[in-house]
Amino acid sequence: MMKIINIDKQKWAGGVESLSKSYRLFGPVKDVDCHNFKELKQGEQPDLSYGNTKLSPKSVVFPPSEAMFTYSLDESNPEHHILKDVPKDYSPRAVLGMRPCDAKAVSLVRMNFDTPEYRDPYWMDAYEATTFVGLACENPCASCFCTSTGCGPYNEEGLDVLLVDNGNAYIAKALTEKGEKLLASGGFTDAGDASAVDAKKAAAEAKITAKIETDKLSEKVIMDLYDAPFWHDVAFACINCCTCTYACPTCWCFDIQDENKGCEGVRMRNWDSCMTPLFTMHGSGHNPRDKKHQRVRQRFMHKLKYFVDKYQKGIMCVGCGRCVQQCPVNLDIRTVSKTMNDYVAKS
Amino acid sequence: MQNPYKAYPVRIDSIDVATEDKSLRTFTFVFLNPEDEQKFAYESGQFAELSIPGKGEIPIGIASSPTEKGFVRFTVFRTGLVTNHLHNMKVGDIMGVRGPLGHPYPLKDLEGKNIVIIGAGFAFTTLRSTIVYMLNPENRSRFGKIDVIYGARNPGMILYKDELTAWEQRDDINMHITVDGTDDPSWKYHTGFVPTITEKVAPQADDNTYAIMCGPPMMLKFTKPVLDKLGYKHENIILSLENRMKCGIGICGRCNIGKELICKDGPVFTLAQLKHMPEEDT
Amino acid sequence: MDAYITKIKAISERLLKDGTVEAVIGFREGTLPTMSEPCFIKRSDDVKDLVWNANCRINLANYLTNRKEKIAIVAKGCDSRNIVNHIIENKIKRDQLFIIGVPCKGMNDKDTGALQDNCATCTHRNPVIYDELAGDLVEEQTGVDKYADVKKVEAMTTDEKWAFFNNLYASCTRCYACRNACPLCYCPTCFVDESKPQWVGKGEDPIDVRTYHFLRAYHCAGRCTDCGSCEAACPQNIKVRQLTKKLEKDCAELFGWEAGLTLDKRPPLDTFSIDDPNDFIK
Amino acid sequence: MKNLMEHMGVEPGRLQFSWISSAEATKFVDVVKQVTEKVKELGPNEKFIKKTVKVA
Repeated sequence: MMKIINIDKQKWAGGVESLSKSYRLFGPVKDVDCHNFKELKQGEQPDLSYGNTKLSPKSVVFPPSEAMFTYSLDESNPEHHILKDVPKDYSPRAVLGMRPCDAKAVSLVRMNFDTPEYRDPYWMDAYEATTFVGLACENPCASCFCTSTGCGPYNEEGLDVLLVDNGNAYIAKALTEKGEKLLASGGFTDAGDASAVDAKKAAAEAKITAKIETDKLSEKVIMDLYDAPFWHDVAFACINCCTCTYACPTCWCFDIQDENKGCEGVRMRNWDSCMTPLFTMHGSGHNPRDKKHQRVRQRFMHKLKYFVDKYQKGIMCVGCGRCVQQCPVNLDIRTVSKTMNDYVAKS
Repeated sequence: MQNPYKAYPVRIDSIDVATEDKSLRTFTFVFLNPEDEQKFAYESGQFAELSIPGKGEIPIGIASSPTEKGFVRFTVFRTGLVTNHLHNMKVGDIMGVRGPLGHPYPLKDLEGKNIVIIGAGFAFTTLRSTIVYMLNPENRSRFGKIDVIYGARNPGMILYKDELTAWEQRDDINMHITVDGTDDPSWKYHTGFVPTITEKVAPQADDNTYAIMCGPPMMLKFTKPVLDKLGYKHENIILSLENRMKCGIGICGRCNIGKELICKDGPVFTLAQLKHMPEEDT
Repeated sequence: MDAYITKIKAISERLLKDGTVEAVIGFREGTLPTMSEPCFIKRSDDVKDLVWNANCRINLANYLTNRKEKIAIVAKGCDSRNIVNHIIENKIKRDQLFIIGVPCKGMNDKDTGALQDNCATCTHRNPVIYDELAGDLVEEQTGVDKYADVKKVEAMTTDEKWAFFNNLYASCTRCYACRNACPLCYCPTCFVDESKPQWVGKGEDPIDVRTYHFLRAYHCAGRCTDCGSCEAACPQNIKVRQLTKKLEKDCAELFGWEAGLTLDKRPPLDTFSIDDPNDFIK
Repeated sequence: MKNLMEHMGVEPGRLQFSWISSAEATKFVDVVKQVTEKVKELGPNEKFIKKTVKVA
């Protein structure tokens, strides 16, 4: 049962204040010249007037650097060289006002961290502790193309609550039990009416004119695309920085590193990127992806073909447009997808 | 559920120099908590992350056999940061082992079949595990004929010499040992590269015969056509691959070849499967 | 601008057709109104894609490193200075290159549309080295204060300086776009990527972030042309030129040196002169 | 080097250069004394100490 709640904007700030008593809150706040998701300080309000954040909120469940274990190298310590769990705070947390595209990304990424064989405890524990409160997108950016990725400005997948800005109030759709609980603990109890939503949704969707072409990707043969002649041209401009992968809400790759300070140390994981040669460098010095076009190909093949074939859930892209906007050399996933989609291997 | 990133603490029980040039050492580990040995139940062909707190982890094939109890054994080539450190460690040192990881050789499916094992260099470790497993009195009768082709650069680089000699004496396994070259006049085995020797000694293919291969890329590359010539179907050729790994459990995202993750979907694949996977080097 | 484009296309077409060069490095139209994409054109039919506008921020000298073929390259003032650097540092040979010089009135910031900071104080808008020009030379700016922001920092107290840079790099994600967009940063393995030994931590710790920026700046001392490629590339809009500009200023004041102006003089950091300032040695 | 270190916010005096021949024993002693005094005055450099990774 989906509950509809009306949240008067006058009551929003007070509700956030109440929520902060039972949740660690994360929300969009203005940095110097852009918005980003941060943990809200006591009394701080999320700024819901933002267009899109520079970085995605994936860091709420997947921090750029995260401690996994600590250990001691001091041999006089009876437990030296044994990995110890790091105390973690998995008390309830909530992301306020994330975009539906970023929420869908979380549900795509979950397929990687929660598999039949293994469950990634850090990502999953954080994920399960989090209530995701979305804010429907009324004014998409010119580079947004979510409607052609199986997502959309009002998409509900991955969200516990969807807020729709309706002038003086938010229409809140509680999509899960978690969502209902959050609304209740914020003191948001006024019954609402969702009749305005469909028209608003259609209007927002109509504003999105950019598209990504993906309809023929699933029929392609991996080897044909892999051996296609266009990768050198696609990759030429790429400078192999990690901008696209760090900004991307669906990129999840990480590296594991040990850092020592004296006799104490921490095993941590850091965001990593398929754009760097180090990502695949063997201990022997051999590197199966030491050339730029190989790495660029890996990124696009992963998002647009391997993922498509592996999960049958469409592409690993939600159309947030961050990589398109931020790429220093204008490598555009929409162009690459079109090239792949249109490609016919010579027989 | 257990944290899959957490290594079982182990103590180094013995270290043996495995080759003349000392680039390979065999490490035998004993679990600090005996119950961890049960949790680490593995099969031949799987690997583990050797975890040295303060240095990092490396994925290494398990060289001991599930039939060998009380320890787990790895033969490690000295190459990078972690392996260099490992080579300098001493008996009694504490570190970690995380696993077992990946798919094993499909030995259950190979029951009743003839098996040709082709290995070269220091990739012989998981094959050693396989041979020891199959030769175990409880298991030997479940398999058909066993042929082993093993090559090394020179006699000094041959791994597990004592065991090879012992296997030589047996009549339920055919050993074909070769070296690329040697100036040792007393060398009594083959001389020549693995593909050449394979062509000479490997049994002709039939539906009942399977090849298991593990070795350096060049050896694999040139042995594949030989097996083709002998008539081996690609479904009957089983290989083990490697790549840079971190998590070992299919999550961190770097070891893929096409859509398959070497660590979780492999490292064992049939040649038929590999035909649909890109060769990453191109 | 249109006249420039026509000329660039004509020159490129001629060079490709008569075989003077095998490829042309230039810009093609981007998919966003504020972006142009560096491109590599090999066929004279594709010359039509070439464009020139105020979005050609990335320094194309970056794409020349260690290339072997004969290449034509579109170069504005700063690109040409970095080509000089590349020739001096043996990353490319002069006789491999056909430089299509483009007198430049500055690039626009991709977010604000205003003239980029470095272009506003640029005193080398015209290419310093070229084989043919795509337009008439433009008037160079005089009397600009290139180092106003550096002086502001110089006037701060030590602690203020520390806080200033902490603040400056607070949003850095270590994507290395600044390094990778920099034509000077062509080391096969950057110091941040070394593992034996590992010089810098790999996480997001502010000290590691600062160490990276600080050491990278040093490696650009006496070489940086203040082309602004790093700052244009930064997805977080960090003013990454702050440190390199300080070094540029020091080089100008201490050695009277500006990088990339001539092929005939060695840079100050690889020569010794008896007149080198040495007040810092006690 | 020194200029940029100081520009970045490292206290002047933490980095010092000196040219001493192997025969100049007294100069060496003097310089070491001066450097030690100067650095002691500045106290331990805490700016470069990494804090432990935060609990996420």
